[in-house]
Amino acid sequence: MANHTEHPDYVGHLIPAKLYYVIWAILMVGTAITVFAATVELGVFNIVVALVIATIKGTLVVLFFMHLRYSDKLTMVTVVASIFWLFILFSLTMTDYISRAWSTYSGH
Amino acid sequence: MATAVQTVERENYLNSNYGIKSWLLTTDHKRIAILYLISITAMFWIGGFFAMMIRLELLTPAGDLVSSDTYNKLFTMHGIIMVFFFLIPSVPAVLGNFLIPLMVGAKDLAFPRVNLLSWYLYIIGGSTALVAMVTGGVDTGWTFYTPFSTTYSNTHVIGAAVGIFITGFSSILTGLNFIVTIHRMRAPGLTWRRLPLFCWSNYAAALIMILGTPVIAITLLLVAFERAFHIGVFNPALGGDPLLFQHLFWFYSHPAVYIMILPGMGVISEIITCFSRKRVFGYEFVALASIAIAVLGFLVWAHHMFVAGISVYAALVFSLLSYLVAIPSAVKVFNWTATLYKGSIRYETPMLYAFGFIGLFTIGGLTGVFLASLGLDVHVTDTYFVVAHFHYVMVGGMVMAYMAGLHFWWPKMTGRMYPEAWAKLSALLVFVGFNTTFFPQFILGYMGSPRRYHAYPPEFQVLNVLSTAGASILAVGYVLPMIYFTWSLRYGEPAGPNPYNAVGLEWMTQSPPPTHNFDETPVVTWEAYDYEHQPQEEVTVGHE
Amino acid sequence: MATSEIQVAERALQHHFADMEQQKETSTFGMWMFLLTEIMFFGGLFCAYLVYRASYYQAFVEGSQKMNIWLGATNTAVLICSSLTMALGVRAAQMAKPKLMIVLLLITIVFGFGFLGIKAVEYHEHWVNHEFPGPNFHFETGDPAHPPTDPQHTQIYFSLYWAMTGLHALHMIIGVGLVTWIVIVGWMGAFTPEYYNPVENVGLYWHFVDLVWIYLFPLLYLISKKHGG
Amino acid sequence: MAWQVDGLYFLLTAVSAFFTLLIFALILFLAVKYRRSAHPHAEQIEGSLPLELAWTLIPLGICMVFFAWGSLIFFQEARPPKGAMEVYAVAKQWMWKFEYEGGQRDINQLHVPVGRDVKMIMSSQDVIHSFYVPAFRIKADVLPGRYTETWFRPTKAGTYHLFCAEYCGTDHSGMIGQVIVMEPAEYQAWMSGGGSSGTLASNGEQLFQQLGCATCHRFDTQGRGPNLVGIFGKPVLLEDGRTVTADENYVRESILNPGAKIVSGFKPIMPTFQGQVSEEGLMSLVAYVKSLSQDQQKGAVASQPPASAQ
Repeated sequence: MANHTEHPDYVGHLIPAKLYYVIWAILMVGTAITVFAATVELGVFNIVVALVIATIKGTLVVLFFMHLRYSDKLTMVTVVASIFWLFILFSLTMTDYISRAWSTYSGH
Repeated sequence: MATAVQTVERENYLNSNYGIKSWLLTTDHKRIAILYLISITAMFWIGGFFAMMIRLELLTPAGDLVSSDTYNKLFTMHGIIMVFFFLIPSVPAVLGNFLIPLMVGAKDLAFPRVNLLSWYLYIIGGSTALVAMVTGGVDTGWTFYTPFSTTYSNTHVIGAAVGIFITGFSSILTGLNFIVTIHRMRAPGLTWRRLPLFCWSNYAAALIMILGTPVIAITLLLVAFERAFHIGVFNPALGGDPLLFQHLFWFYSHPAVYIMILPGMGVISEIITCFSRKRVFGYEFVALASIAIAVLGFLVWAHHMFVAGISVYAALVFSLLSYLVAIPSAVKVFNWTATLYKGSIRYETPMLYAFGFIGLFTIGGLTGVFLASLGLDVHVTDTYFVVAHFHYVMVGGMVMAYMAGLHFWWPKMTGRMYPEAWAKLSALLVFVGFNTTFFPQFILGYMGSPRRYHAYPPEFQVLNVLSTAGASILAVGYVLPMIYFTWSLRYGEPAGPNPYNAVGLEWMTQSPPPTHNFDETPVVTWEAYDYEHQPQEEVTVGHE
Repeated sequence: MATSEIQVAERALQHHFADMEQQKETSTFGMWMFLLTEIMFFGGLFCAYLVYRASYYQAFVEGSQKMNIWLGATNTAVLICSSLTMALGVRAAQMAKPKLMIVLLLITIVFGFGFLGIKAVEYHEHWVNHEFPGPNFHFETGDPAHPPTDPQHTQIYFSLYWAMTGLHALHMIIGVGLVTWIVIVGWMGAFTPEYYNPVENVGLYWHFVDLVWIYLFPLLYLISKKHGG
Repeated sequence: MAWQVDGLYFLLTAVSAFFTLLIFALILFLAVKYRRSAHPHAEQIEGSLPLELAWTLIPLGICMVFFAWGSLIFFQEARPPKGAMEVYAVAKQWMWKFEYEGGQRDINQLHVPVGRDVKMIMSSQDVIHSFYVPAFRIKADVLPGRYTETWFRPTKAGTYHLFCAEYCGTDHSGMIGQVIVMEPAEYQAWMSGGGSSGTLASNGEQLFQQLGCATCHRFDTQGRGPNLVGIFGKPVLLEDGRTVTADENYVRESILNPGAKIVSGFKPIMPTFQGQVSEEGLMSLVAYVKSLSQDQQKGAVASQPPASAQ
């Protein structure tokens, strides 16, 4: 595999097939854990666990299957931008919904 | 004029081949720009016709010219057409399409076929919306507020929503093309710090297009589904929250205002520098202000909802952020003004429009501060104050910039000059007409006249008559360029490659440019707006 | 061999690019930009989901308990497998193994259909149970001891379920179409290690669709097992 | 309130006018002074960091002042003072219906006395409307499915415009009315003149009996539903651990969608009353539940200094 690093850039980085299998295995195990974790009652932590696993899985897909790890900075900025703008959409919308309950005044 | 040059013209993008197919299947960004120019001009006149009907109806306090239903459809269609089918594509899709590859020294946009697809999507979306309007119209207001749009309106909401949905993708593809082109297609030596500000501001607008448009697309799709299948995501009668619709709608539609104004700001930066023969004052600040506006513009949307029933704390947050977005706009205005200092200024038509832009945009921007202020917004929101404010930004700002840009690059696009005297007259008419139309509306708004009223209390009549009078002047101001631009296509003086002696790669190729833009790929070794090294020969075309 | 590859590469270079490198970088970056748009497209729905789930948690729990977790988990696994074959397919294209690429992509298509088939079974089940929002919507928890506490908002859960998974399924259908196109074009020998951007871009798209499902699955199927009190 | 809004408005107008004129004057001055014929060669100037900072920070400072001021006014507008007289409003396409605490009803006319705080509790039967009285500088959207509030204190007798400010369909511009501000004595006379059939709260009580609410919501601890005496305006612990305040919106939601927020210690057995109670009925029920808490509150209010408009 080592000789592939000498390939010109535009061929793209050739990732060893073994790595793909490892990622695949992690993703499958992650799915199993998610399903299992959902059967255990953890209160609010159910969603936290589920989302953490989903995020790990998603990160692996983006980094390796989508080759982000081997891409240039611009592509990484694109991915970060997408997360940032989703965050804007979610957080500022929730600013309204979360604080609506506070708006009830018990006098002053 | 009779002695129009009859020599064989060099091959250019207009005469390289003929026939309807060579236009409808073109992937040349310049031809697509012309296709866009024709289509959005048609849309402008349709939208303008609705505006005239609205103004005529408002001459008298009673609702006598048209019925209230018709009136509601008029302002809805005026809004939809002007916002989605004229303002958003105007500068980007016409001037941006034409100029960005030229300005970055590329042969075309990154994805020429996608560019053509974007025009077809625009046409399909536009036709869908127009069909919906012709076969009965829409009466929801361009904002489609639920539950009125999902449940109570009996008009063609789905058609209009689907039309906007499709056109949204046209806008996304244009934005995508611009961003990729500016990142990947710049000529050797053209670094980001040498990039013309027109590219910077279109880049910023393109960011909003690709990040915001999908959200309104999905939102309008949900509205269409709600109507079609009677589901209730936004309908309170079925447990939905109408405010969620407003959040999602304004998440796009507020930044969309910046899609409209940012490219206009880019045009102004080009023109101010050219006609004062100076490097722009504070290049980095003007460039970064564009990006700042694009990013901050996404953080302020709920200032449209201060009285809509959102929590007071959220209102506070959004009010604060709304003030912040005013700052980069102010920075731009100050920098443009400072660019004039110690310049060598000529009053050509584009410059007159640019002066008009700065003045009117200043008023539009400052009245935006009124609306960001919570205590004041409660009183003036949903009144004519808001109407006046956004027309100052959209018409006084964006349309002025579009007209400025159209005049400025008309010789480049067509190879012909427009008649300068007529153009100056029309610039003056637009400025006077515009202010007469919209300034009274600020006062009307503070007096409490609500918007979207078909009939109004008699004490508001004087100002409304004034406004309608101004609108007629404005209309003349817009008809004139239509006539003399068409006239100039045949009788205008040949322009030569660089009639204004401007800098920028687009002026270094012939007018009109050849299909491949440049005979050989340019290599940039100079800074942006390098007027110092541009020889200052007297301009041969023009009237001074 | 080398000459024919160069010819293919020259044919593949579009006139407005300086070289293959610029063309590849441009097309990949364009694809990422498109995915950015797609993320915001789904983002609107996720935002609606977030708002309603935060406000009507119990209703969402009851709705999610009508999901068939095993079918959902199987589908997740199917998609992950399809992503693997897709990634290996792109790798085969990089290594100039067109036959291997075509085989791998055909397997990807089979997985894609598998996903859609299972989804169709689930949709059918919800449909016959009147768990489709609209005038015919009717919701029972399936446990007489626990009548639905808030059927109105459970209906919103189902609206979002259908909208989100429906949009995702639409993306799957488009994805299957794109992969089929790559297989056909690849069969005709269009791709070389120098020119395989379409394969790479369709791969990016496919993984993105997988990524969306990775979030949809826990959010829609696994909210809570607990019965509401 | 009006004079505060106007004060802010005029100051902001002055500041805006100053900047607008400054820009206009600068452009005019520079354009004339450096016209091509008088100044044929431009001098290149790169920019100036101090200037950039100045025109970033000074406007920012000015903006923050107006932000603070505008927000202060807004907070007053958003918080109805204690002890305000309450008027319930139902908006529908295309009319305003008002109901006073005494049970009187009005259509498109709102009668209020001079010098009293008036709190509007509003809901819509169909689409979004907006309650706008320009003379009082207040506006609040009226939403279907929940209550929104606003308040004002009229200071001068007279008749004022009432507009619907959120576009609501065909006759949006006809959805107008009058706010009639009367001298207190006149107002008393007007109030007693109307042939009302009992107060709003007593109407609510009747409805409460009719709908059978009382079988579960008993005035002791034995009921299958929570005892409603004294709960209004108080925090309520929910079954899922959250706490909400029992305000108008909570009472409304509990009637229409009882499963959404179950009070701790109770079972979700209450049926929904969606479609069985009109908006007016709901408002009378809310007023009734409120009245069940009033006896305790009265003492508290009396011991406080009179509510002021700050």
